[in-house]
Amino acid sequence: MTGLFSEVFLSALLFGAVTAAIPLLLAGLGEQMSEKAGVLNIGIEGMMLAGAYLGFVGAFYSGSLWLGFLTGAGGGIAVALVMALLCVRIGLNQIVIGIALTLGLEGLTALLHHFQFSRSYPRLPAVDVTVIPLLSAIPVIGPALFRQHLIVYLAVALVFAMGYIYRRTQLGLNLQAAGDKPAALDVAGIDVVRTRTIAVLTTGALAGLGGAFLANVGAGLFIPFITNGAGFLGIVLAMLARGRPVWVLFGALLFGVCLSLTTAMQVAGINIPTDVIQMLPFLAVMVMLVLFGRRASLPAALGIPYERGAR
Amino acid sequence: MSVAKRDIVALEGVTKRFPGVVANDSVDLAIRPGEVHVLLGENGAGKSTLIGMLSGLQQPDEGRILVGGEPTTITSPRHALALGIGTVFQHMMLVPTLTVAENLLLGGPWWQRPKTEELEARVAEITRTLGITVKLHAKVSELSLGEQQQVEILRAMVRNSRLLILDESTSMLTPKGIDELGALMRRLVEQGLAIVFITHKLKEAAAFGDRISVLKLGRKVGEIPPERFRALGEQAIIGEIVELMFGKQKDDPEAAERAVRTIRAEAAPLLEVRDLGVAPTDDAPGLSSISFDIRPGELLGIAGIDGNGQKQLAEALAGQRATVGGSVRLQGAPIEALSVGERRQRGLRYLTDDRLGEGTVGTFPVSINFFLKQVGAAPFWRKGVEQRAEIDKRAAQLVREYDVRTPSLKTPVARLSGGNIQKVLLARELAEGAKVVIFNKPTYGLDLANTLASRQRIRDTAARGLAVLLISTDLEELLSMCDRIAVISNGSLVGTVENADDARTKIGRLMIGLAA
Amino acid sequence: MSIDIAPATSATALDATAAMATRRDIQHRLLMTLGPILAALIIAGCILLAVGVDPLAYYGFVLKRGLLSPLGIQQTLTRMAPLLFLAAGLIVAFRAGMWNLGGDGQFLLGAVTAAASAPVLVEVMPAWLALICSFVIAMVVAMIWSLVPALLRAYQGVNEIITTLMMTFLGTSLANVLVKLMFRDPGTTVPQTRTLPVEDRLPRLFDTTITSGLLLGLVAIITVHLVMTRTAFGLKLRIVGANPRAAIHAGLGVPKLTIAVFAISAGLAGLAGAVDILGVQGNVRADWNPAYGLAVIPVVFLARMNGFAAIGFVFLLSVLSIGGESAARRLGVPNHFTLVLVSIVLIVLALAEYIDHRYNQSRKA
Amino acid sequence: KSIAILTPEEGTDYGWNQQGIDAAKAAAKAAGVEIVVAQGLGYGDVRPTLRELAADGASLLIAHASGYNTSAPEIAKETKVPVAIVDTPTGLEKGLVADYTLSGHEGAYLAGRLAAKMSRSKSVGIVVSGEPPSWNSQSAAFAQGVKAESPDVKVTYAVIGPAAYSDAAGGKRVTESVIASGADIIFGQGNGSSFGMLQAVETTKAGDGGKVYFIDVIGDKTPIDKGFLLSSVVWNIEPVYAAMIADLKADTFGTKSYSIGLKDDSVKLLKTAAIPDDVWAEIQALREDVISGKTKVDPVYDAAAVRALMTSVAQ
Ligand SMILES: Nc1ncnc2c1ncn2[C@@H]1O[C@H](COP(=O)(O)OP(=O)(O)OP(=O)(O)O)[C@@H](O)[C@H]1O
Ligand SMILES: Nc1ncnc2c1ncn2[C@@H]1O[C@H](COP(=O)(O)OP(=O)(O)OP(=O)(O)O)[C@@H](O)[C@H]1O
Ligand SMILES: [Mg+2]
Ligand SMILES: [Mg+2]
Repeated sequence: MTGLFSEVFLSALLFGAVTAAIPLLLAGLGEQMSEKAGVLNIGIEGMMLAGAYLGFVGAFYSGSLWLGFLTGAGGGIAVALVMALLCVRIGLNQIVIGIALTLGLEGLTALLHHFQFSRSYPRLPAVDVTVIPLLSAIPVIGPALFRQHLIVYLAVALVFAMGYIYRRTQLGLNLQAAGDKPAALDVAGIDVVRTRTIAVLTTGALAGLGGAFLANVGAGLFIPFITNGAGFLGIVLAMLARGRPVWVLFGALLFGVCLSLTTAMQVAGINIPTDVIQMLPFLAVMVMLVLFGRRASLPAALGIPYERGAR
Repeated sequence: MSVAKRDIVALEGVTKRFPGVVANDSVDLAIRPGEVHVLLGENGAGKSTLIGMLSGLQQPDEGRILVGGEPTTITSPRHALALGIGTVFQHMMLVPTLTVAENLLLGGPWWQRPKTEELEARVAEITRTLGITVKLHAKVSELSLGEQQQVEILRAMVRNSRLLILDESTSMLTPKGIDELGALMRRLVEQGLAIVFITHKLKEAAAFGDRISVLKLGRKVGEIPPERFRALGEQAIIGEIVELMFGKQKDDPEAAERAVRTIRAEAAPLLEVRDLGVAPTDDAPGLSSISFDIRPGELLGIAGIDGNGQKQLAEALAGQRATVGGSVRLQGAPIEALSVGERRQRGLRYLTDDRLGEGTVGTFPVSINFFLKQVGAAPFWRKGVEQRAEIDKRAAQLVREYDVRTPSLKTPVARLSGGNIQKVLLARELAEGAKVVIFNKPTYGLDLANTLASRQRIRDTAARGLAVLLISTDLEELLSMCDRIAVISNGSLVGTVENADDARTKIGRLMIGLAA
Repeated sequence: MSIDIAPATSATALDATAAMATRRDIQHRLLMTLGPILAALIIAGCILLAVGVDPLAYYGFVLKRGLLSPLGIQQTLTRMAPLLFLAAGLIVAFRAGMWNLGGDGQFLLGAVTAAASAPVLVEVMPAWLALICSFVIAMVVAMIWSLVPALLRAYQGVNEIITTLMMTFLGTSLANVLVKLMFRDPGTTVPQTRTLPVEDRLPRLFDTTITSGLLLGLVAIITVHLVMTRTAFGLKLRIVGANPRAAIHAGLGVPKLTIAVFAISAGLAGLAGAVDILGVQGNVRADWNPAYGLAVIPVVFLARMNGFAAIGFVFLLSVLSIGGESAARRLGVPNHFTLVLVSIVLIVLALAEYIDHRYNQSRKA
Repeated sequence: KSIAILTPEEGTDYGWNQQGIDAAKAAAKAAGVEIVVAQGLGYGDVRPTLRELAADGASLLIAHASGYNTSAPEIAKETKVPVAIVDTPTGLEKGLVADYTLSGHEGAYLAGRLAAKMSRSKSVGIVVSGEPPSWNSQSAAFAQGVKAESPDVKVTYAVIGPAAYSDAAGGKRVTESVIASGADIIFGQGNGSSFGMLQAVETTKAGDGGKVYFIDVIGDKTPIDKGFLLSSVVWNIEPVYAAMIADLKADTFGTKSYSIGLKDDSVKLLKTAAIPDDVWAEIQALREDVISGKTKVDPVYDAAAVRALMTSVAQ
């Protein structure tokens, strides 16, 4: 039975883990940015769905995956714009609007899919991969990690870019101030509403991109409810990561690896009820929470709308 | 016209209304270069509101603001900064999770890397003239409130403002720090800057000011111009201010004599503290072997620079903070193992210095806030059910007794002014059954009238035979009230002195680390 | 985190004019609820027009089938029962400042254990006693399930949004596993629990198909409302919610209260599951997850955590979901449109509340 | 007179829902009665819809989901309107409740034989999004068919994941892994997620660099195929519904269970261009054996039993 675990199979598992991790990573990074700036973005699931739908539409009609990512990000931004308008600019309750947006986008994308695709179920062609020379020759890991679509590398690069932004730029300072003490940011001459709006729109872009990746690369097609709670997992990852993008990456990968592990165990023919095996990824995150959750300190002004001069 | 030209900023007939209050009522004010313009007024008189409009936080409802003679709408804090108006706000405006340097850098163009080196050079230059040291790379949350205030002043300076506004910026500083700030203001105005200085301490006003404006209920009720200011002595100025603020009854209200009380030396201490210790945390120093006694009727003061363990001491005594060893006895019975509620039941009361942060629930009505520490107790609750009539009856009584100025019992307590919130707390802590009362900075941020009223309450408390621990950073306050004064430094009591004539020097020596 | 909670103004006496003011207030609130709903219907109507459906016909069916026909209103009222329990649980948690977003997991576990125990218990004891026991079991199991987030929050300060979200994912899987592996009805190939006979379920009201679970739900939410606003215990929870530091300062046992909040909130969610099973469904099938919890959360916020207002909003939600399905079928719109409609209604209601608030402020100034 | 059919999802899935709705429409048309379609009802509580349809005068309610088999008989008793339910052979009640337990296991057995014949790598995979009884019986029969054809052919079995009915990305990921483990024919069952499986088959090369083929169930995805569909275990439910209507008229409704099978072509294997004629001929011969009873295929509905079977065939 061990013969089953050929090199090809192992690297396919790992490849699958990475593919499953990328949408979570993007959603988590996006959510992290909102949270840093003090906005609890519960609507991220809706943003992902918008991204998934529009991303697929873009890629399908244009034939270009990149255009699909662009329209996907645009879809996320469009939903984020509503959120920014309602929650940041006029200060409506973020949880109400977030959930409402998620429900609305679930319905809307399913509706659009029904009228548009429910007879033809279009699917995209295979994804082009960018092979990284040398590294891709490493057994098992090479084909899994270094034969991915360019966007995967970009997503990972984004982790470090975000880390750089948070720790080394004025923008990073602004975001943190907007989340921890918005009034201080305001009197320093930076518009809090604008800073938070930028953060929420970025979240929309990233979540939309994550959704587009999920539809275009992860599935190669769009169907209703395709995100299946990925946005909510993104929220959990962002909160667990304590403001560090690298931890979002680790969390997303952990989740992806656990998913692949469930497949591996089944293919190996281990006779444990699949429903039990499938609790594994959630258990893994829960264990992380118990171990590290204590230090998951959240921004002081998270969830509180900012109004200048209010008291 | 030529006179107006000289003003850096001028307000003409500025009015600002909030729901239910007129915070500023057609106020005219001229701020000139080379002057320290002191703004005085009771709590709620409208000083901070005025500042808010100058710094772009708020827009006037009526009237106009002239900057350099030009009518200008100051649209945002950013705009104010661009106009050269730098403000140190009454409430802390630093991001606690960022370092001092990062806080100072906040506001730069967003795409840039923070220019740390440039900042360091600039800060070094300013701190040299200021005579202070600033830990640039410490997190703000690790600094004491006094240090934070220094950072805020520093920030206003780094910005090269033409007009510097200091709203109650001396409230957290040491006497030495206050003097240094005064000297600095003098140097700055000599360089041609204008300064608006807000304080509740009339002596500071007299010592540092060139011109004084007094606000009352949103109106400007008087102004002492520089010519007149220079002509008068300190006492005369204070006398004039008091007259403007309160009408003609008191001379120097702060110089109230300490009532001479006789404490029976043989009486058993009400509160005995032995070797009390608290472990340090990330953002607060610990306490080590604190010991003291307080007898019935005695008022023991704790002096010291803010952030040396005062809050930890109060919280450890109240049971809000875990201790590491030591004993606390109340009337001889050990209470160190008891919970907050049990200690209160035995008669230990703690009046916190953080009125809105932990002392009250801001969104709850005034009436409920009186009973926050008695939830569930008869007669206000019976079998766990709220007895509204009882609560309101008693609350109305307390409102009368303690002169709480509130529109109604239902008003959310956060809407009250600071002084009135303080009265609610006093009423709550001094209610029946109190034996030992800990007051932590009871007059911080209060105006003169409220300060005097609160002090009188505290004296009365001791006079009733209760033991009082009074923690304050205001040495004058301690000297005017206490029987003995202990000095806390870096988490331990470095000495205790009887409040006799030479107490001031002795305490001063203890505070800077010399033996009394 | 802390999110603005409406000021609790209920704790003081009402004077003579207050009764009249209250009536005016209710009228005003009614207007501020119906107005936005109308606006939301117009917006959603545009979407219907876009897909070629007559909005008036659609809303006509929604109203007729969800509200006006005897059959429709019975269905609507029956649907309310579990939602009311869930809303009651959320009111406790939200008033105490704890964002229990794990309602769905708690609901499902309550449902599964109620479904597992009731058919067994009715065989050994009178039906009414069996039902009570099943309710208790469901409640206790849901309470135990909330222990992990509760303890983590109470003693480690772990944010409960993350933990409850995670526990919902986990609880959904666990409920599934329980149905398939432990409580599976041996008499059928379909993975589901044994079915509680119709005659042993909660009695129906009078001669209708309305479950008496509705009454239980109403009792639950009104009790919760009164406890939260009129008792010492409720006040303690509200203090913890509004200002945790003040709670510590006032000597309240915050960790214990935290655990109590989670237990009550989860217990009510468990009861919601039980009332749905014992009143209506009779059993739980594998993979069943109606996800009521998510939709109830915004409703509770919009009701400003007021029990009576929540009843109104839950009613609205039920009308929309029952009537929406029927209207969608009759007019050939996919049922997903109901989600869009609910979403628009929620957003417009939130917006209206903001405008109302603004208006009140400017009037006072 | 009208009949109504209730389905959990929209009838556009080339699968369970679409086959049910199309069949009901056809049967109704043939019998000259009206048909009401209530689709996309989800897996929650359909009692409101059942009651409403009954009140609107339907004379037969077809509750086309195993999730409806508790509520539908209850409403039948309440409203006295006959209902048809699935997967509950023990639930018959004269005049009130009829059962149709549909299992394509006979067809799946043939599909297994076909897969074993066609597999170049001697390895085939089964990917499912969940484990409801009707899928279990087909998974098991497929595996039996494979082993009956050739014990050397490896069978890999994988369930996608929690609540995976709409997890298209999960379907693709798991299918890719199964292909990487060597399979070059995938027997896939899933709702939305089956499109992900199809996508994986279309975009992944088998170990030998050749095409991977897909065997579908219930519906006929030929209209959306890109040349990777090897076959499908197609169900035709129309005879079942027609029989129900007839029984209703004859007053014998609720006295028997209906089923589908190879015999009347209500279960049949889809012939595509990808199947060589000789292989197809062999399969047709095998079909005769099953019909005649020479080859017996017993349905296995229980998930644990299916897994046990998979483990044993994997050895
Ligand atoms: N944002 C606001 N909303 C409502 N009322 C306000 C607001 N800001 C200030 N006020 C009211 O305006 C009045 C003036 O307040 P302000 O803060 O200017 O007083 P102040 O003179 O600075 O008092 P203090 O000495 O205590 O700082 C007060 O009655 C206050 O309640
Ligand atoms: N948000 C608010 N809305 C309405 N009124 C307010 C609000 N905040 C403060 N006030 C009113 O402003 C008055 C003074 O408030 P403020 O906060 O300025 O107190 P303060 O300046 O610290 O005064 P003091 O310490 O003398 O009592 C109070 O009488 C209160 O009714
Ligand atoms: Mg002020
Ligand atoms: Mg004040």
